[in-house]
Amino acid sequence: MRRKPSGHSIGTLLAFTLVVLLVLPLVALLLSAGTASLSAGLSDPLFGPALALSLRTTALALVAIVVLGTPLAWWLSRSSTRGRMLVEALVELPIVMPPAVLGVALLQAFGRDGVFSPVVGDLGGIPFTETAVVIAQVVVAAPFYVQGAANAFREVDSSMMGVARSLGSSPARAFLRVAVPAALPGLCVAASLAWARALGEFGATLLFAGNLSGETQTLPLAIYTALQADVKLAVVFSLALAGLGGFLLLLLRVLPRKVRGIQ
Amino acid sequence: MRRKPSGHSIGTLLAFTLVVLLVLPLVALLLSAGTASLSAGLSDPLFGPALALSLRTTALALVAIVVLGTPLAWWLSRSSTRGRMLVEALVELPIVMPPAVLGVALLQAFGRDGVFSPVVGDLGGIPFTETAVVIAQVVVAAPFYVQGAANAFREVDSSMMGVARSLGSSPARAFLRVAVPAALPGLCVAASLAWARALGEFGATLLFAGNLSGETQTLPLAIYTALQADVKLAVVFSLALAGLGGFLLLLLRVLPRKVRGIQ
Amino acid sequence: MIWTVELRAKLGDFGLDVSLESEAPTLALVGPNGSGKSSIVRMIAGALSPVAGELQVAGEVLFSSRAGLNVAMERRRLGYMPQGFSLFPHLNVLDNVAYGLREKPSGLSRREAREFAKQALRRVDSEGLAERAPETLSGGEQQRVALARALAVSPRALLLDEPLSALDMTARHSVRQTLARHLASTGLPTMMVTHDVRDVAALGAECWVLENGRVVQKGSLGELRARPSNAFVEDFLAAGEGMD
Amino acid sequence: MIWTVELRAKLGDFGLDVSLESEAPTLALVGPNGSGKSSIVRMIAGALSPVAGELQVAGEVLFSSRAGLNVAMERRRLGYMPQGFSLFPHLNVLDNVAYGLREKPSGLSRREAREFAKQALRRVDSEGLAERAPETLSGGEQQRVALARALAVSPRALLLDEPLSALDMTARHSVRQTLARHLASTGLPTMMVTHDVRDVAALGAECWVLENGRVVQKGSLGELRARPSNAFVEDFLAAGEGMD
Amino acid sequence: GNPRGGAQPVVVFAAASLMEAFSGLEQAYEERFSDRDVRLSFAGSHVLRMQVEQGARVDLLATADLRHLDSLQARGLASPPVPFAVNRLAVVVNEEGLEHIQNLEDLLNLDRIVLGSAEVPVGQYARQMLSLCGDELASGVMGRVVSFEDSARLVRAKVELGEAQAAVIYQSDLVGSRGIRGIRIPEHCRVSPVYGISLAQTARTEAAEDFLELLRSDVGLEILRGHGFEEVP
Ligand SMILES: Nc1ncnc2c1ncn2[C@@H]1O[C@H](COP(=O)(O)OP(=O)(O)OP(=O)(O)O)[C@@H](O)[C@H]1O
Ligand SMILES: Nc1ncnc2c1ncn2[C@@H]1O[C@H](COP(=O)(O)OP(=O)(O)OP(=O)(O)O)[C@@H](O)[C@H]1O
Ligand SMILES: [Mg+2]
Ligand SMILES: [Mg+2]
Repeated sequence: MRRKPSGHSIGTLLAFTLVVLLVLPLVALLLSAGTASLSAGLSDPLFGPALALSLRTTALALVAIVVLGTPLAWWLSRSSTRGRMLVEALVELPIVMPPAVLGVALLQAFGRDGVFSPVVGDLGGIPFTETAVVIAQVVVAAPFYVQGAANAFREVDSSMMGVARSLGSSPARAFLRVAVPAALPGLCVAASLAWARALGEFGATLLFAGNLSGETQTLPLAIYTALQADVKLAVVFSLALAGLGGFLLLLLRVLPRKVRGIQ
Repeated sequence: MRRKPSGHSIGTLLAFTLVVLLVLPLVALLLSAGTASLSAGLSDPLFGPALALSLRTTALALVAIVVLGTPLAWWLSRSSTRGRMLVEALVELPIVMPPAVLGVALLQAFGRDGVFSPVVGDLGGIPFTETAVVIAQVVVAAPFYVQGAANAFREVDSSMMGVARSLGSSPARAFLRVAVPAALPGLCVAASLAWARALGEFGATLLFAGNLSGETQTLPLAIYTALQADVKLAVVFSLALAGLGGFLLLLLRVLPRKVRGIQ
Repeated sequence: MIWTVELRAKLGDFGLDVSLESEAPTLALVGPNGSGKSSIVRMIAGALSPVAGELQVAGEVLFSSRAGLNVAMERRRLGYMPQGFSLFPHLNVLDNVAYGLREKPSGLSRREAREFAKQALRRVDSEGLAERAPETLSGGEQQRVALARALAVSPRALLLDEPLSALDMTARHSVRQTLARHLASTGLPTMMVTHDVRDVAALGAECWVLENGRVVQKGSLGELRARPSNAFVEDFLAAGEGMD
Repeated sequence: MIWTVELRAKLGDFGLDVSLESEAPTLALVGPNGSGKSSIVRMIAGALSPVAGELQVAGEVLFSSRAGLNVAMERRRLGYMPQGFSLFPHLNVLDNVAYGLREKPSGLSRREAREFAKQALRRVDSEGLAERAPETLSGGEQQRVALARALAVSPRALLLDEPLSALDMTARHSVRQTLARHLASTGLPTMMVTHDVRDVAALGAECWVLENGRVVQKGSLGELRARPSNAFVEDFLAAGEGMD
Repeated sequence: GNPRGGAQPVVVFAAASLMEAFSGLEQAYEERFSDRDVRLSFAGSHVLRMQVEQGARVDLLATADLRHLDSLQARGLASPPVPFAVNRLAVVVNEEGLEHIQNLEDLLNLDRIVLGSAEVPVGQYARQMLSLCGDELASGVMGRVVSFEDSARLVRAKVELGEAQAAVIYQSDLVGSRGIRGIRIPEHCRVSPVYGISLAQTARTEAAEDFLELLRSDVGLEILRGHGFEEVP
């Protein structure tokens, strides 16, 4: 006498499987590290500067992504021209590229011998600098923000925007006073995805910005460098990154609720 | 007599800047390759098998992600318990980790010396197989789908779901007949992001699945291999990947419109 | 008893506390804005859960906090039309109306369901809208479609939340008559929320007058007229009696 | 002329073709569902663009295809209340009503705007809702808030799309009277869509009767009564005259 | 897919710097044993070691640093390493660097130098070489480093692309490079890394040993020389 499994229990099973699959590797990492190596790892001289650099550059990258990406997302959400879908696919393209190749591409665009260096003047100073780190993160992570934000904006009722305009708001003010706050939860999720992606970014940074402790060595680069010599150390760094990331991601979810004010 | 720049023109400028920043590297890549090397590269013996493997594995990964991720996303969108935000942050965590570290974590979870091998028995057969490629892609890309889909589901009106139930649909059927189609455009965008991420996945695959031509060497790994020997070849592969990715991304945007039937 | 409605619930600061029974097949919930009419209908439909109480419609227990019973929405078999219409945005008008016909207990094929749905649309004078997307409909057109969708299934009872409020006068009159005939011929128990005394009159409904989450009066139009319990009832009745 | 409305537009299969002028400060757009009332209001508000035509309200040209003119919505300064309410979900009721007061030309501070908004809420008997989130409001409560929001700014004219349809009878009567007094004292040009002849009567409005995108009759209630042009007008007028 | 029918392939994990040389060997091997298939997987030496530790089914493992092989042997996962080739370190400059440089000391005229990181063989050997040349040069060069890359090929790419003016890489990396030139290194500071290969515990011995044999035959040596490696003395 077996009961037919309900849709609900199948769904729960599927969802649970995915959570386990995503969490298991991290648990394995945690178990393999052990607490002794944890404290030893965090006092490694590579760790502090890399952490500081990662926090600073991802913060800058996030600001750049939000400032540049929000108008683009809004346009994508409102436009119904043919061009829109093309731009949307173009903007998503960097996700498809392996980050290391994006790094090569960035070198070829903004490097000393880059194809655009004759056009855009002497941009040769960018590679091997903190600016390069930020640019690499922006290019890698912005597509996630733009797509997520465009999706959030699509749900903003245009009749509501009409009312805001009618009540005296210019398009820009209606955007800031109505569209952005109404879409805020979705924008925050998109921003947190992009920020997480920037925090984990490795390949493009390595190629475009190089790997110099205290200058361009972000936490993922430090992890990779450590990985060559001492897996344990790399694991400890990674756990620190995960802990930090998890904390900030949680914060980014709780914050918008508080901001909105309405319970 | 300078006019104050309008919000609209500032927004256009910002959006345009981002599009240029994202597209420029790809253009640079294209310019640096030249058409001669393009055709030479595409006939390289590494290319065909890697392309086939990439298409096959990302298709499988996408199916797995959508099947496992959709119920989870629905739960995340409906639940208002404390636990929800925790699960949401947990599920997002793999994005923060550099993929190479995720590869190490996967080895430590499913490898011969993995922490769980005593518990789960002999899973030693997974690493360095096509299955491992798919698992690496799922772990790396699923978070993007889950978050995007949860966002799309959040916009599904619960009063509408109530009407569907009242008209005789079980929760599972209401989910399939109303929630999924109503959220379809958002789900497709989320799926396309995840698919793009899986297609570009490199670090976790290299560690967890290895780099065996014809077996576990996906296109990004072939690109990495080529990058060691001949940057030009790597660029050509990357352009092929970008072209393929762009085409499929465009398809994933156009398709749901057709499916929905209503213009 | 056809209707046993005993509900206690709390929505923010708003408290609902109702306990009534009735043998009348057709009920009209009337009362000022925010008095709790929609909340009652949503609880009977199952879209909202009361804290405690007992709900029975046409002999079936739908909810009972004493017995720990809460029948799933889809098994209540009620033709529920919410105040906000809630049309399915991804289906055209015909498929919106056909939606419930494809589920149990009807379980029709796609073609049959659409055939039936066409008839339901005809009843609200809207066959012409069949192929339209919901977002292109005018307010009154949306309301007609939502009504047709609730009527199309074969429910155990109807729950209609202000079903005629956006209709023009001609349509309101004709739909009201159609509804009255339909209810008279099928004897389908119906609960309708309305601000229009003419609806109550046409359907010969028993009125439950709500105020601030409590029923303050119950009775036929005649009984209300004989002894209106408050100013609202007076206004409500007066509205049908000519220009003010 | 207070109103010059000359519009040609196409929405799917629906064609709108209207060309009328009027010196009456208060207009009532009446007509069957789907006859184009909301579309006209949306075009005057600027939420929808006509293919061609000319719009003037109170001496200001808002749109003219001949002159290639299309005044931006925010510079039309109209108190626009759409049929679907469209409250801002992220603002509480008070801030919804205060929204327009913080923009030009009012440009009040946050505190002043809220003070004003409270007064506007009082006019629709809803001060008690000030701190509530829009999604927790009942249908009628939402409608009152939307009306208060449109009245709070100092517009050049009012555009109200079925502003009283979800109100209970008591509130409908009192808000209608408040509105009539307000319009009489300010002389504010007002266009109102309604299915209720009592609204027309209370405001002393001139009726424009629409059918299928065209105006088929124009005149005061008395003129309509004297020579109703079609069955709809008869039904519309009859609705005010007692039970049917 | 396995283009050569039923026979199990010989799986060879090799350091990235061996890529061209081992691809040549694969071809030679498959010509000699037409019914056999060689599968190559290239990555950094440490990645390869970790993969073997985690149970990768592999026949042969070749790295640029005997340490990794020694530690695998100690765990019983591989046979004792066999040295099969010697590489040399090379200091390379691109055209821009060439304008300022005649000999090794002139490295101090430059301002953008790239080295391997201290964790990877090419970086360790480079540090060894610099300290042999004298502390002054070593500290001067270290102060001019703009990036520590994680593989020799990445180091090379930075010079080829013009981002760096000079770098220390392997002699073998100069073969097939573009627009870069090696400069003479004084005898006393030469460093000669030894490449080793081990049979893995999981090896199918016969086919794998045939590969080893080929590698150490004259044919193998010829191929290795062609890609800039030298014979083990
Ligand atoms: N989540 C909530 N939080 C606070 N108050 C709520 C909530 N939901 C409903 N209410 C309040 O409960 C009361 C009853 O709402 P209900 O929708 O039942 O009114 P109604 O009688 O249908 O009114 P109307 O005639 O305007 O449709 C209203 O005052 C409403 O504001
Ligand atoms: N995008 C569209 N595509 C097709 N038809 C449309 C579209 N938008 C509106 N219509 C049609 O135009 C007609 C006029 O709509 P409108 O909303 O102006 O009607 P209305 O007079 O306000 O009706 P109601 O009294 O129901 O509110 C309707 O028949 C509607 O279905
Ligand atoms: Mg209600
Ligand atoms: Mg309308």
